Amino acid sequence: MVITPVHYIVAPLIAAFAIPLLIKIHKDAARIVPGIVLFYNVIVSLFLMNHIAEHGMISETLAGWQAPWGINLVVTPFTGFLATMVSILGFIIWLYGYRFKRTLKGGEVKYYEILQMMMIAGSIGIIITGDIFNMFVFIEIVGISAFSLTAFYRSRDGAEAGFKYLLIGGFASAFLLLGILIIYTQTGTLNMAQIAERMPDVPQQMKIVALIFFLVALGIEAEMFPLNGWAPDAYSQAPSPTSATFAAVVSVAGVYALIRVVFTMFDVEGVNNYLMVMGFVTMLIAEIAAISQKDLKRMLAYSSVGQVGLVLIAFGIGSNLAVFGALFLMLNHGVIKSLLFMAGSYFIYNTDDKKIKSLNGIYKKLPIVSFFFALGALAIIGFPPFSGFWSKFYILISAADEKYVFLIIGILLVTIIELTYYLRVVGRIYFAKQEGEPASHKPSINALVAMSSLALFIIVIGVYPDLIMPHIQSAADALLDKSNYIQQILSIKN
Amino acid sequence: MLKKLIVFLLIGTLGYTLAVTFSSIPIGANRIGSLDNPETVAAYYLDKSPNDLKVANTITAVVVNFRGFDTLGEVSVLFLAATGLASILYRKEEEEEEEENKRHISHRLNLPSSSLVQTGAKILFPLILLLGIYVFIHGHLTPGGGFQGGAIIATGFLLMLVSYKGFKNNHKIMVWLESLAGLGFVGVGLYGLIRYGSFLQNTGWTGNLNDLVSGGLIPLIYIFVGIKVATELTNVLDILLNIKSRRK
Amino acid sequence: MMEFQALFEQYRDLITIAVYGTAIALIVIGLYAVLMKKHLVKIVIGLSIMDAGIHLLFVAIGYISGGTAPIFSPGNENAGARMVDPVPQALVLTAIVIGFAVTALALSLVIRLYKHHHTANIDQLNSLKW
Amino acid sequence: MALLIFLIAMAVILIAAAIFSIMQKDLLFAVLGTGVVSLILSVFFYILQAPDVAITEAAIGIALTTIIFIITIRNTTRDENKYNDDHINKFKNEKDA
Repeated sequence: MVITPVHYIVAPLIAAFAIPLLIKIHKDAARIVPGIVLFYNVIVSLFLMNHIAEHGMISETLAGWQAPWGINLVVTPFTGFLATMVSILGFIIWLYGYRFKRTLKGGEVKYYEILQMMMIAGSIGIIITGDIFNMFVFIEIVGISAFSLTAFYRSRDGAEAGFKYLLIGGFASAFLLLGILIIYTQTGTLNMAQIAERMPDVPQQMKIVALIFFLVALGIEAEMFPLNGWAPDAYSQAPSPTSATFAAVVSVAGVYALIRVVFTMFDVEGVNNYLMVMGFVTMLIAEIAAISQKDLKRMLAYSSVGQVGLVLIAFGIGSNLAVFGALFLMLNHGVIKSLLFMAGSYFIYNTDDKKIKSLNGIYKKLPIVSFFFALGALAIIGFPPFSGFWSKFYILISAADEKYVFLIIGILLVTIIELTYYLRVVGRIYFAKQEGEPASHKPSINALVAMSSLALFIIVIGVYPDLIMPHIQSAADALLDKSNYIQQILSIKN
Repeated sequence: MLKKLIVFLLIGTLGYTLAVTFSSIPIGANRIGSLDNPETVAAYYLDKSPNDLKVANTITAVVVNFRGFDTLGEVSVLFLAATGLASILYRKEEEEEEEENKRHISHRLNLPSSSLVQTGAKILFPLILLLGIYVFIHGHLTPGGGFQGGAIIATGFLLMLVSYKGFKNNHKIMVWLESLAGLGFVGVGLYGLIRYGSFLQNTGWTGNLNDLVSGGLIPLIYIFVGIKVATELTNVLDILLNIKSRRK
Repeated sequence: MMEFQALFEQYRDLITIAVYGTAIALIVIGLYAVLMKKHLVKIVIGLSIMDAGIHLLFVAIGYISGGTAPIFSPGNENAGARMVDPVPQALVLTAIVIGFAVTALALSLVIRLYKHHHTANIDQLNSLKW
Repeated sequence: MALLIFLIAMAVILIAAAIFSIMQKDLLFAVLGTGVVSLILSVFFYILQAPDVAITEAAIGIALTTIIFIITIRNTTRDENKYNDDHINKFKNEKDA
């Protein structure tokens, strides 16, 4: 194998350490190098996906120590699918932000690019690592970058949102450490596969206490109610490419960590129902909060939290079809929400106002961006010819299969709520009258390429969902086949 | 009042849960098991560290080799914290100059910087530097290592920064050292990947237990970690000390 | 530290209660400060005290009665079976450095907030809902 | 026996220092309280056969963390209860406007 999973982490690290030097050679290095690295990660993803389709899952050993003893990186169809999705979206977000950052002053670009790149690399690390403490380290990498990026703009609210996020993140890491400690004393190992293997021998009381610590810690990362108070502030105060990254990359990694710990490591009865109920409450509260928002980015942020709730509901149902729907929704949400944040950011950029009411008639100023925003809004509500329809459809079917009537009613109700607040915005964009001078900031060509590739994905997958469905299906199978995961990783012992 | 009640309830629950949970995990019990047929990672590490890696300090072996990837991540956490700090406290140059003109006082720590203190700092600084370097070079033999040595060196720089108002870090050298140490760490890892097929893998040659030159690449990595941590911490302190207050 | 090992054998329960009690007390005190205190610096102090408690818990868990520090000094090469658990110590090493990074970042945010608002009191920072 | 008393006394001082640093209104002393917490903690680590952790805690916990707290206090306020009237007035004016 020429390319191994560790390249995902090593390439960004080399770039991050080298950028302070490279910037002395060429002042644009700080902006271009991350793009090269993120593109390289896309190549790594495609190569690895190809490899596991032929040869089965990869468990790479690090420092030469086989799986339970050393740290290992695991690429199964499930983790590979998420890592591919994250790296492609990461690259597209970089492409979108490439010219955007010209508006920042010289010294800051370096910091911004390093933090943004490491946030994406850390998210991939969370997804591919097979070791629970290593996951903690990656969560901290993502966390530190995310706190700094939230406070990146000099506006006062940025620092406040960043501090709030940091405080809640501090709780998360404290609880995660406590959970890891309890698990370590009971199993004597830190490898997730071996923990899962030894979990049946752990006393029930220990198991539940540890699970609660993990749920609290990772629930914060995955934006689960009632631990998601940081999310709307962080999303709305961060620079727009970072908001898109929060929605498309960081929340995916958070949900992954939660699912990996709950589904693979623990075998506690009833935790599925807990996930379902918490997802339901998260979704309902977030969507209701979204209606009353006056600020565009805050509204999108609450909508993101709501979508994460729906993902958790689907994972909570736990049938193969539901997990399939959940993964499909994670993909769709990443793509569509990135598009919405990208388009929304141009509105804000042009009106200098984050308020929804300032969007009146902006269609005339920015026709293409408005079109993309409308497309994204329709797709996320779940209108039929777009990709968002299919994920919601499969989740509804799986809920119907398991006869969870209240879930079906809830999801349909939430769809109506989403319809209300998204169409309100789209209506303002297209139909409200507003006189004004022509747009001062036209979208740059790279931003248009980024947005249209996302839009293309939404339409193509909406019409031909079969293009992507086999991959998602194998990812769902890989997640649910826990014994295979354990066996494959632990079989190579020296 | 209600908030206070909720907080106390929360804290009480947490304390009670921890107390109950840990009371059934006794301190001092041997959870490692036998070293000959290791069931736990701890037993495996205690067995392999002196015999395979020839590293006397098992913690160094764990931190640098068995779980070296964590250490790489940890070094990058520090690096990102320094970057984030710089980005959060970054001020545009014009703004800074303007303020500089308004008042020439920089609110560095106003500790006494008499000539006595300065001479003391001058004498202590090389000693602290030497101690730090000693700690991370002997990281595989005695307690201590890259983090400890790096932190000690950073306190040495702190001493200089505080006692000499004019003392400026040579930023160029710092940036170079920091980047090269980081790249060196990754480079040693890549050497393992290319030569032996596993990232961060140690060389086959490991020397004798308790020799200064032993443990293969482990001392080298710890030296890189030491330099990196020292420069990063100095960086953090330097940024914080250079804040110009806008107090009235 | 031979005395401590003998002492530990003798007063195992008392020492267990003392060490666990201290660790849990630190966690609880830190949490209280984070949740109840109004001053930002106090909140960060609470966070670092909470971390300190967790670190003590880790090291205490790793202790083995009669064990020595996991360092193979010369002439002591086969003492592996009489050593304390090295893994929690290695994890704490990582956690301490990460904790420092988080603290430094938090304090830089406090400084930024103070510069904008001229206050470090959480009640006066209400542009976002807390 | 003397060691046992020493140990218990250390634990009591540790908790007392933690409570002191939470309750103390003068932030500079509160920060010095956390320094004491770190100091005693590193003695604990040493007794519990973790010299590596003890050195790390000593270098980072006692020296560096304390100093960055002190720098922060220098740049903000030393008094925990200090409100910024100036800010309140400004805030009121904004509300009125």
